[in-house]
Amino acid sequence: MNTSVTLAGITFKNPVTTASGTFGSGMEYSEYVNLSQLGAVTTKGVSNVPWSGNPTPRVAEVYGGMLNAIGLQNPGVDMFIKRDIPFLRKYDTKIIVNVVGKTTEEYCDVVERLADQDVDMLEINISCPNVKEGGIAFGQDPKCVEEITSELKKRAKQPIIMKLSPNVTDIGEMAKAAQAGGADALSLINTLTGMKIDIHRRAFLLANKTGGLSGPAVKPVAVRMVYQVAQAVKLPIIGMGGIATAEDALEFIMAGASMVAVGTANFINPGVTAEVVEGIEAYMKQYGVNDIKDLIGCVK
Amino acid sequence: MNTSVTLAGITFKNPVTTASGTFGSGMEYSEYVNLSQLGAVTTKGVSNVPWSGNPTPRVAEVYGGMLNAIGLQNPGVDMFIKRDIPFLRKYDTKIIVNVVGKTTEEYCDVVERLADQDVDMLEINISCPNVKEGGIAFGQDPKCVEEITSELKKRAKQPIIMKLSPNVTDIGEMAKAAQAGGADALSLINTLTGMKIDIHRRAFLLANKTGGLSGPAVKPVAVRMVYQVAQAVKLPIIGMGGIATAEDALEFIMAGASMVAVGTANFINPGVTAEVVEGIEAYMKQYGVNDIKDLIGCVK
Amino acid sequence: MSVAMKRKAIIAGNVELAQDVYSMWLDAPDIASEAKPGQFVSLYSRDGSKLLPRPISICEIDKQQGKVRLVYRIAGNGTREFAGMAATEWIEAMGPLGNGFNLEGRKALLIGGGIGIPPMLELAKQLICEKQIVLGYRDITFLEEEFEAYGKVFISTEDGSKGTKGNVIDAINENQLEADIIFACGPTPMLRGVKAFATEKNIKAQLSLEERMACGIGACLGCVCKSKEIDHHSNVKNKRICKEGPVFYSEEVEL
Amino acid sequence: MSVAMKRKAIIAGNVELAQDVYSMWLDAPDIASEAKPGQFVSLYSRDGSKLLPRPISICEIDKQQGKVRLVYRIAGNGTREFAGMAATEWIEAMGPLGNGFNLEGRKALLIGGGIGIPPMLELAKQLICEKQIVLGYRDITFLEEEFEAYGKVFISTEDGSKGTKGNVIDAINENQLEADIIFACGPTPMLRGVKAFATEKNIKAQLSLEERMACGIGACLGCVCKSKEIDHHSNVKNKRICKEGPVFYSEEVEL
Ligand SMILES: Cc1cc2nc3c(=O)[nH]c(=O)nc-3n(C[C@H](O)[C@H](O)[C@H](O)COP(=O)(O)OP(=O)(O)OC[C@H]3O[C@@H](n4cnc5c(N)ncnc54)[C@H](O)[C@@H]3O)c2cc1C
Ligand SMILES: Cc1cc2nc3c(=O)[nH]c(=O)nc-3n(C[C@H](O)[C@H](O)[C@H](O)COP(=O)(O)OP(=O)(O)OC[C@H]3O[C@@H](n4cnc5c(N)ncnc54)[C@H](O)[C@@H]3O)c2cc1C
Ligand SMILES: Cc1cc2nc3c(=O)[nH]c(=O)nc-3n(C[C@H](O)[C@H](O)[C@H](O)COP(=O)(O)O)c2cc1C
Ligand SMILES: Cc1cc2nc3c(=O)[nH]c(=O)nc-3n(C[C@H](O)[C@H](O)[C@H](O)COP(=O)(O)O)c2cc1C
Ligand code: FES
Ligand code: FES
Repeated sequence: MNTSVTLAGITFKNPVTTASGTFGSGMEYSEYVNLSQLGAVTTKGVSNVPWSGNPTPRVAEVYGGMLNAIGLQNPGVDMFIKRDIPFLRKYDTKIIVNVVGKTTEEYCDVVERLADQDVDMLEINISCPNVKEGGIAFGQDPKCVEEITSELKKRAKQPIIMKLSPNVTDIGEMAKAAQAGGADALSLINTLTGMKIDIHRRAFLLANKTGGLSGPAVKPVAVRMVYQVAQAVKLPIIGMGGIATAEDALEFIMAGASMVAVGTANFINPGVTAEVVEGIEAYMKQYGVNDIKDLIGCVK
Repeated sequence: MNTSVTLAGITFKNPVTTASGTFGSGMEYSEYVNLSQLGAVTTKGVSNVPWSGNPTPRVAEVYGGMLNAIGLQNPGVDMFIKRDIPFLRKYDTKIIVNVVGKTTEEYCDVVERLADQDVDMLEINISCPNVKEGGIAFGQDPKCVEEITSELKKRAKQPIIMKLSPNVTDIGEMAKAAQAGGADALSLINTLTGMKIDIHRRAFLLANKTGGLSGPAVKPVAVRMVYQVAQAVKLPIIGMGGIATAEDALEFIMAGASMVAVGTANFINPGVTAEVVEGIEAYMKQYGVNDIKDLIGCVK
Repeated sequence: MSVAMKRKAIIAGNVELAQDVYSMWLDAPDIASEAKPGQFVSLYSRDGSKLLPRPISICEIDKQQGKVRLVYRIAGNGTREFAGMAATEWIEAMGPLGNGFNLEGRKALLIGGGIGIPPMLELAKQLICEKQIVLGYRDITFLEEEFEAYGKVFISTEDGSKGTKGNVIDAINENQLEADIIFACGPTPMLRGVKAFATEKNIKAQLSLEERMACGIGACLGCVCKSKEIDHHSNVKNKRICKEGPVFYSEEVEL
Repeated sequence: MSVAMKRKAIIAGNVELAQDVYSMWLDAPDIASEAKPGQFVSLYSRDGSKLLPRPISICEIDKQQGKVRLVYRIAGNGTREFAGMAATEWIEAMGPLGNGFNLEGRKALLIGGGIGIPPMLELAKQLICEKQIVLGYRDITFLEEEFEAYGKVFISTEDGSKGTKGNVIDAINENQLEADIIFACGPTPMLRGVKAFATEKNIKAQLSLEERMACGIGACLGCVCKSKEIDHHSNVKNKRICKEGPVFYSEEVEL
């Protein structure tokens, strides 16, 4: 039984990774999951200098999911290189580094500083709804998507994955723009912009007013977008949004994702990533599927 | 205590109506709720001729919500006028008629035929994701929104509410376009396009492949959009998307909705609309709010 | 207000009849007092992630005791939750819903396939004419002894482990059963076979259909089937299974 | 693998102490064996609509019996669900989480406000120095007799119905309490008051903070507080309450 997948020349032992920002740099979850069981670990977004993120409250529970407005707090790329890459390299798993910036220059800076590092792929977050500058602003206009993709592609030594926002009219168009800019792969979806109001205090629940919706609640939108993008472009897709079980992961794979990422579900069950890996294997066994590739995009 | 609200010159005894398509024409639910308790009943979308809708399965359960691809099955405006208006008029409630069409001409046709009918407002559905022509196609481009709004405004004798799609990059822009076209009010959100795959049959769950996501799962997106639109335009807003309790309704009101509509929750609890009305009153009593208008948009 | 109000009902018993097939008695006097054979009840999960109703046919009605019986198969997470419930716990239920069978005819064929068998039991009890009961299973049988009091029982199994090897039509043919009315509930392919058989033999047939539902009371238009003629309510060739159905005469609907 | 694994724990008891305040004992030997005063446990709803953990401080630890006690107030739907649970039912729990109090000092002031009182109980039991215990309530008191075995107890109530009328600082002032170490848990305004008092009197203070959480184990960066210095882990002036905390020295954090 073959569960390995190859994206942009990189081979992953299985199609399961973590959604950026929901798994730290793997350190905390390494007490709950053997990271070597995962196809890859995708790390929290990293910027050229340390970012302190948004004021609290930064998270709120909503029906079947959560809102977050962390605001991309991160220790900066230097600390990341010194501390987190060596930690992750102890495991037999690939490393995907999520990259953020406020300007094209900042994105380029991070990508350049990671160029000689021992990481496997870069995931470019142009879809964070929780920062004023950068983030989603880049991800909602096809011209910007194409431009930033080609700027980064020039500088990156690792294959680049463009991470798309669901807060758009036509995600297929954004996917095409990323493809035109030279992206090696796409990942989707980032969070849907949402809001929660505390009717007793008559105030927003999040200090940032709005936050990104994630968790099982968004899964149908995410599966639809993965399918839509799979029809629109040839690039391999990392699918995510509400995956909490192997069944969920298989929906994304059948809709056209070559890999899947588990996000919010880690918060509810810290051992979930390994369960998803095992559940996919169990499904393949049950139905006599010899190669996971036979399932990718099998529903048309 | 005053719970009445006035939109475009029409006064509703309270701010609670039903979301189009989730309450039929009120007939079925009249066995569960006294329709005279509601501010208004908003009816299922009606077209110039009968429509038979999409093949089945048309509905699927998803986490915290559902997908539907009814495809706007309806008996046509003639039957609606003959049967449904007289039925609803027996109750002390306002009537909002949801209007659909495949072309601008078809929308105009329905609006003209309703012009002399005893109904209070027209809600124009330019946001249905489940029909090939018309519907959402009109609702995703600001130019189209403005054009169709002004065409309909010319012909309508009742105030018109434009119903906006959440499947857009910037709903504020659509709201402004509707305002520019002369809309009297806005309602939002319609459903988010979603998909579900049956991994055992390796097939789409809905015959239509995609369907509209509704229910509690979408509430944070809906509240955010209501807030966003309330900041963008001056028009009164009917807020909807996942309302299942008075608390949910109050979130929309505080975010800027003058009225709220209860949709999918009717399917889960057929008496829910009356409970929402009573719950809003209880909240006002608890906090000594004398006029519901003091709550509209109170969170900024 | 409707008798079909949604309410909490106390579970009076819930036992496994066969692998993954459960029999639940609900303490629900108002449902029991109104229910007819062929009608169904919507059951609701207690988990907020699963919102839509699970429609389950009424298998038996005990008006005296104010109870109804539901027999169901574990098909997913909702029915799995129900299977885990114990007597004295409550469950939310709405019903009776739908039209139910029309009690008619002099010599009847009651045909149930798989999890379409349960509604035939109350029908068999209430139907006073001569009855021949045909029950089709894949392999493991259930409920069949309970039918014996009401008529001659014929069984088909796909694997041939009991009765006729094959489907219900094979059992009917093997036993050369005749009738002037057919009542049938089961998977769509079986109902297609029954419809073809009934048309060929020129026998009136009442078929109980199934479709995914949201409201269960005729409002959402989720659960329609194609009808031969323009339907009175919909004004198109669609009938609501939850409202005009689930039971239709075979010539009314397209399968 | 971590001891803080998420697991089902059997409820050994769950009773109402005062209106809307409950005391739950969990049968959880692995939590009990590792737990320290000031740490917390994440409790999970059984309803799929409520996914995030409810952090609840450990109120008592019974290592012998392998049990931990949680005392909580009904604040919303999650805690309401817990309040409805009965002994022998299971609940999902993860813990012990966070750092806990540092046992130190010779003359201590233990200050608890409202639902910040429970973690002070196990602290009072384990702290061997001289202890003065100040408990602040709005009106209705709870747990206060259980503290009496461990030190002198002073009470403040906002409505003056018991002890000093006012807040915990008023009670401290009224009783002219002195100490070389303060331990405090309660609402942020109270902690601000305690911090000001400690700074003024030049007393070391350990404060237990609260923030909305998602992961509970330091990964999501949801629950940070502002720190005075750049934090070793975050590389910015933020500390994770679930990981570096919930207990901080007053000079480490900004409130
Ligand atoms: C009128 C009617 C009568 C029925 N009577 C019985 C009966 O007596 N005994 C019995 O075992 N089953 C019966 N069924 C089928 C039963 O409703 C489904 O097996 C059940 O809803 C599955 O729920 P689940 O949560 O276990 O499965 P899931 O697949 O997890 O359910 C997901 C969603 O799909 C719906 N769904 C799944 N399968 C079906 C289906 N076959 N028909 C309609 N909706 C479905 C569920 O209601 C739910 O909304 C009947 C169906 C209908 C329409
Ligand atoms: C470290 C720590 C220790 C705590 N110890 C206790 C204790 O011993 N006893 C006690 O009664 N309470 C304690 N709390 C507060 C307790 O976590 C909340 O009252 C509880 O989560 C409310 O859940 P709910 O579902 O009832 O409320 P809801 O408002 O419905 O909860 C919705 C969401 O908000 C979160 N939330 C709501 N209020 C708080 C809060 N005050 N702090 C953190 N998250 C919150 C919930 O966890 C949930 O994710 C503690 C909080 C923290 C951070
Ligand atoms: C707390 C939190 C932090 C996140 N941080 C990042 C981030 O740094 N970079 C990024 O690209 N996406 C970030 N995301 C988005 C997730 O990677 C993922 O796209 C999204 O949550 C949907 O998946 P899920 O529903 O499985 O969580 C974050 C999400 C959450 C919930
Ligand atoms: C079964 C179903 C049918 C619907 N039909 C219509 C319709 O005919 N016209 C329309 O404008 N919206 C229609 N909608 C959208 C709802 O009116 C509403 O905008 C949406 O469901 C969000 O609200 P909710 O989450 O409360 O259901 C339909 C929704 C559902 C679930
Ligand atoms: S389920 Fe809604 S009309 Fe039948
Ligand atoms: S709750 Fe996630 S870091 Fe503390």
